Amino acid sequence: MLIYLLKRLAQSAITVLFVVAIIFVVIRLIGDPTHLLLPPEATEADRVVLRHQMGLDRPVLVQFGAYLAQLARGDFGISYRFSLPAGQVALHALPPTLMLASAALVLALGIGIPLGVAAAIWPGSVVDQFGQIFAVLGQAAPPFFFSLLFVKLFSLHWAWLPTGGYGTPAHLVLPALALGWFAAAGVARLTRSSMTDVLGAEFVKFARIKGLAEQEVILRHALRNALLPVVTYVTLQFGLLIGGAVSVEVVFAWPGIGQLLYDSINNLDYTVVQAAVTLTAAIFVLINLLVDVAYALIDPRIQHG
Amino acid sequence: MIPSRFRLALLGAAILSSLSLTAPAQAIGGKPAVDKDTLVVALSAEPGNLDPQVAPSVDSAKFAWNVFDTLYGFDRTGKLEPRLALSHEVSADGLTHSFRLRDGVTFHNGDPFTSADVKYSLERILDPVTKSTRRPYFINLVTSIDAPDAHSVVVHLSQPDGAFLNKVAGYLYIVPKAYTQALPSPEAFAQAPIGTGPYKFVRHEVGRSLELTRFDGFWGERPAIRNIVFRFIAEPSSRVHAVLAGEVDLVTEVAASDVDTLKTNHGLEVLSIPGGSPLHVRIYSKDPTSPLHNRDVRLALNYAIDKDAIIKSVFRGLASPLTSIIPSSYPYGANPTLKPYPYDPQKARQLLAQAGYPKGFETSVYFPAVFARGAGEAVVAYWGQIGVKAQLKVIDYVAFNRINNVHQSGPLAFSEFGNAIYDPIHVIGGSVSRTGTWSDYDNPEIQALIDRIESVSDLEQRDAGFREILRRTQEDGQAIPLAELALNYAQDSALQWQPQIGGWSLSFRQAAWK
Amino acid sequence: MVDIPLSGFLRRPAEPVLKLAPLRRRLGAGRRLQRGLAMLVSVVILAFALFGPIFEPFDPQAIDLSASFQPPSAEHWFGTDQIGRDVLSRVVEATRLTLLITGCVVALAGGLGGLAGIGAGYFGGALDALVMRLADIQLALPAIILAMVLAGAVGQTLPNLVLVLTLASWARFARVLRGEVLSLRTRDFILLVRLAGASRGWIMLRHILPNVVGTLVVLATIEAGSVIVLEATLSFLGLGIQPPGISWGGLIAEGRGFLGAAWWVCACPGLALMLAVLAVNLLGDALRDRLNPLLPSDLSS
Amino acid sequence: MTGAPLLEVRNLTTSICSSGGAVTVVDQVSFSVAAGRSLALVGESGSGKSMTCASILRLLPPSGRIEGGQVRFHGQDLLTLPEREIRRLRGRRIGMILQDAMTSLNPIMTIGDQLGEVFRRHHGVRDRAERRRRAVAALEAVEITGAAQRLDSYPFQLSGGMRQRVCIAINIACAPDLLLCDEPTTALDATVQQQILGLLKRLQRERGLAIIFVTHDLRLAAQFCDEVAVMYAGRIVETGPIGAVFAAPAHPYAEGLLAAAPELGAAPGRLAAIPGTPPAPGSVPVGCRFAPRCTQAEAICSTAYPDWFDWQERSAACWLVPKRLAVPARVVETTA
Repeated sequence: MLIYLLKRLAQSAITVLFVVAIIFVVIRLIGDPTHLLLPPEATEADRVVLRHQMGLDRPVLVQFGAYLAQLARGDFGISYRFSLPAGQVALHALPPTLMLASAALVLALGIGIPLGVAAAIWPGSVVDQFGQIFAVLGQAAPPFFFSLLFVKLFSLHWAWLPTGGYGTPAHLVLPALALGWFAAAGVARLTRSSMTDVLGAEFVKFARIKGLAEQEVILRHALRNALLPVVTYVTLQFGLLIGGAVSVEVVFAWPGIGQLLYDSINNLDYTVVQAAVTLTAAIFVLINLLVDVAYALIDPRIQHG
Repeated sequence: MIPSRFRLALLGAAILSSLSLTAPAQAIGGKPAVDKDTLVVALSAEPGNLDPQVAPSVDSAKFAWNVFDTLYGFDRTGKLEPRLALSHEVSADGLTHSFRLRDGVTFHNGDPFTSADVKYSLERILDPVTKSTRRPYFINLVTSIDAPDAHSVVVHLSQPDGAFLNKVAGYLYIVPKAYTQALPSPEAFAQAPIGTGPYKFVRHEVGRSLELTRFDGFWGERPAIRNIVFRFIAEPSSRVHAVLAGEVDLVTEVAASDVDTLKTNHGLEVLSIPGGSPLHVRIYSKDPTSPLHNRDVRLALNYAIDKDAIIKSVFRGLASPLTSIIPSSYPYGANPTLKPYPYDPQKARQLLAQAGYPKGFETSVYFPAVFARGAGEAVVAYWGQIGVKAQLKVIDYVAFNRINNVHQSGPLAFSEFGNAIYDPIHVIGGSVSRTGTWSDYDNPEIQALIDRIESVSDLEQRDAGFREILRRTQEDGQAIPLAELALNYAQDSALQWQPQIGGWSLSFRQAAWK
Repeated sequence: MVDIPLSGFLRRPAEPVLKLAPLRRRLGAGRRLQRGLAMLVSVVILAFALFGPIFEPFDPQAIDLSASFQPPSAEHWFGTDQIGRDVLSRVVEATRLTLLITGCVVALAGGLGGLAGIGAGYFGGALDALVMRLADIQLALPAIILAMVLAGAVGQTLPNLVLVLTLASWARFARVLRGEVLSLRTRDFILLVRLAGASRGWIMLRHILPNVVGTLVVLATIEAGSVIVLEATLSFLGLGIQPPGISWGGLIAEGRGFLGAAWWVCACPGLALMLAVLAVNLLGDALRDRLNPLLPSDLSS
Repeated sequence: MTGAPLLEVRNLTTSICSSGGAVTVVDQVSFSVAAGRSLALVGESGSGKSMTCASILRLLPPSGRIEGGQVRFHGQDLLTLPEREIRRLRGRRIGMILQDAMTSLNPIMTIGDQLGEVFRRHHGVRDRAERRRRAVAALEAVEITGAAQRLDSYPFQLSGGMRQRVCIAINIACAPDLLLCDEPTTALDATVQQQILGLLKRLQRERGLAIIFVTHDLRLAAQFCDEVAVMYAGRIVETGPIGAVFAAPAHPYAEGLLAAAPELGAAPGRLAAIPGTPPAPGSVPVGCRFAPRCTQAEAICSTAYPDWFDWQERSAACWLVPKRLAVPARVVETTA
């Protein structure tokens, strides 16, 4: 097991390194930040001086080498825009994103799995119909469309929840719902089909032969097997939720990494973009690894010999 | 039969959307978002750097006037008024500006304000290590600054500049010398800014909020509201929803189309004031081979557009007609006597034929995504009706600035001018004078007028001089002025506050709850 | 999916471990009607895309500033937008570009992703590791972030948009097809053909490919739905198609600013988009049942 | 036969509803099994033999439904029992072994847990250690060596034969009276097959276990069972002591089946295959269902369903019985 872990850690490190390299190169193609850091009236000479001060006139490879050395020391550089350590700015935006992604995931699992299981147990019933509508609707429109809808409904029309911002749990409800519904749709559909497959399995029939009560058969035997693919799916979703929540964060003014990236890219704040992307990539890869290990615990057939 | 999944989905979507589109709830007027001691302001974007000498003016406009002071400042209409300086004299040759400083002023950290701080502040801007965005305005202008005694400073210029006092008021933010020099790095000041303004810095949560609180040792009249909280809401519709739901007290940059719905809401007060920025189409007319080099073509492009119709539909009437690149809201230098080119497509076609383009020509126009897209599409459509087939190239605002500042945004480009110093020279110098950063225009007579006016400091003479320049630019079709957009704010009806005319800067020195 | 080898090291299956003949899904009346409607909507959308102008009551680009923000009426079924253009005509016109983009993206992502997946699944070893690493990278760097950076770097043209959307969806094709080929490879009929001395290329072309085409088609249909949604999200962030091109996503993004004053400018294209994605997803389900009933039914996630 | 039959099945009818509507797969089936005896249910695949077993335990797939008939177990009709009651019988009084041992066990649960479950459910054994002790005893009863270590292993770590033994262990753990075996050894190779059958034989002898053995392998049936019931297209066409039936089959289909079986076939050398295929459920011909494929069919065969002839503990449903066996056969009943 240990060898496998080390191997996977190495692979993860390579993946993160690749991601950082890609972002490092591509963002420098967007444009020269000195245009924003100096007023329009600045002459080209001023910009050349500033570029040199910032070390941006060196070849990309040299810059990347220096950046990696910096990274090794845990120093992500100074944000051009905030004059604050870029790592600190990115880390500051992490808790809201993790909170939103986890809340959305809890919703997705909390709604998706029961709906999926019910739809599988009573195919064609009202629950199944409602479940499928819920799933199809969830993925039929972009999350920002739901966000705008929810704000109009729950914040303005019925004024139950705040329209946006961060702080109290009440602020978390609508963004998590908008993001969660999109993820729940996927979980519901996957759970339904996976559960339908498992219910047709011989060992479920054998469990009934043993005289177990129906809910025991469903929960102890069928569900545990049906959830295996859901675990894999959820890890992919969690990665998407972190990065993909940008549009929801923008509508709800949620200070997450998505919106930070959106603003930083627009303001050519290289160091913060690099720090934020490194962080999201690292988190995604870490979660992927944790789930692999968890997968082996749940499913004995997977040995990492 | 159980209705099929598909029909239920349609039903669900219809109910959801119809419910959501009924009239928004009435805003909870008269109730502050937090309490009577706090003002919550919703900004569209976060001021990145809190060092007013380093932050670009669009960022510093959001907070600087509350936390810092300048020697002279602008009142609500843009007229200069003494702040940290009591008086200002200019020598006969216009090369020496001397200021007498106010006494008994202290910084937020208790340090006394003296002439040494003014000298240090200007020199800090000039020092490249600070990476100050104001440096280019002073670097070739100021030769030296001395502080003969604690309450007077004398600035020596390399050549006379009629707008120097405006530049001091717009750019020279005063920072404490002892405190700033003791900081570990130039960037450190941004993390804990200290000024002499009525509000002092409390906390900046990146991405979430910026908090200021009243500075009890303020030299002037203490503001009524104790705390100010800035919140950052990028999505325009979300900003409007926030004030409707009573979560914020004041919202900036309200879209024109939202003003109509907000007006029907008696819980809110909507303020529309002239924005001071000329929305116009910049013309690259230097290149002789380009049709735009021909005056008739430029005039034709002006006549072809029905500006009033655009103002009424796209800007919902919240904009005023524009005759030149200096809007009427300027305190001086605008030319109210000019009449805008009327909508006359017939004359436009005739001018085009006269210029040798009976069937029109093909061109393209850059359109920064930050403007109301309808305006771009309307102008292109109007030009299309007289045979000028222009491709609308929508571009991100940051990317646009990069090419617009280096003469790459030709042949036509929608653009605007913010002006932190309320003197037309910033705009005229920048976009009409031969060497302007945004100028691809060269008119010798007008150039002579510009060179002369730069050293004139008397207001009447400057005003007359600029009027003449503007008359000639309109007559020569230097640009295609469209409209002066209003800046729209929405605030809780219980809040007593007036926005700055012709400018983006926010000052809450006079703000109070009714 | 991977069969259950009795012992020995087992790579973590990317798909559900149990390879079981699924219960034959009973096609109740409700489901058949819904599939019919999905077919109808798809045909209507295709008609809009191919012969748009016929269905457009007005010229989608025609501006009439006097008729700004007209609510839905007999004359303008979907009302007019800020500069008086007919929203219905623009929604119909937008169909063409939206389908064009989605078609290209699904073809490219399906092609490239599919090949990568088949190669990885069949040859395994270094190629498999490379493809899987690339897939991980694509997931670790969410599509929207990549889109923002690329839009800034290479500009916002149609090809760039297609490139970005393709980069965002190729990994799913690769991952699923790799799973399919992994399970196919151990099947007896492949071993037999190999015993008969067939070359790898021959096996790939004549045996592996025909078997996975079913999966590819189904996945392409389902992925089309998420491409339309992603394009709309990119438009919302200002990264979508540029004028004069119009897509549903662009119309929704533009219309969101007028939700208060003129809700129809945003709601109508939104409805069109939802209907299209609904239809495409349902078609995907129908295709999966017809083309390859043994297909893992979780593809629809 | 000694004593009243343990299990008596009367006119059991079961149907499956598919997209085309309800289709009868078990049609008026009747047979009985006494304690300690074993009955072989033989027939081609699709003849309804598995469905018959499933109907006894009322474990039909979702689309299945029992149309009628009675299943008396210890005199009690299982079909009318409330679900809670029949559930208490399953695994305690009646066990069942499925064909594919590979997938009968939950892949992600240890053998110990899957065995322990039965004790907790039926004997209310709360204590985990006690359950493990009983599980070891059950595994030893099915001749699994090193039972204690096996408890914590997973199904995929065991061989096919081993897994079938565990299934048997699970079923006999609570000492049932009846064990249904749905082709338990088909998926196993010959040697393991014999071991499993030997084990079942021993258990039957020691515990007086009644066994219904569903198979299409007549050789195994002959070697293992006491009686036989031949099924064709959802109906029983012949029953009786296995030796007598296999020696002189009364029904032409039974005769054909035996001719197709290697050693048992009367004519050595070429195996005689029965031409044609059994009718698909739902499109059953009028009259005797085997008529289309019966070489000795007469006019009456394809017009009326044959009567049920009964003699010397044997019975068969074929018009030709009196003619084929020169024995006075008594007509018991005519069935639709």
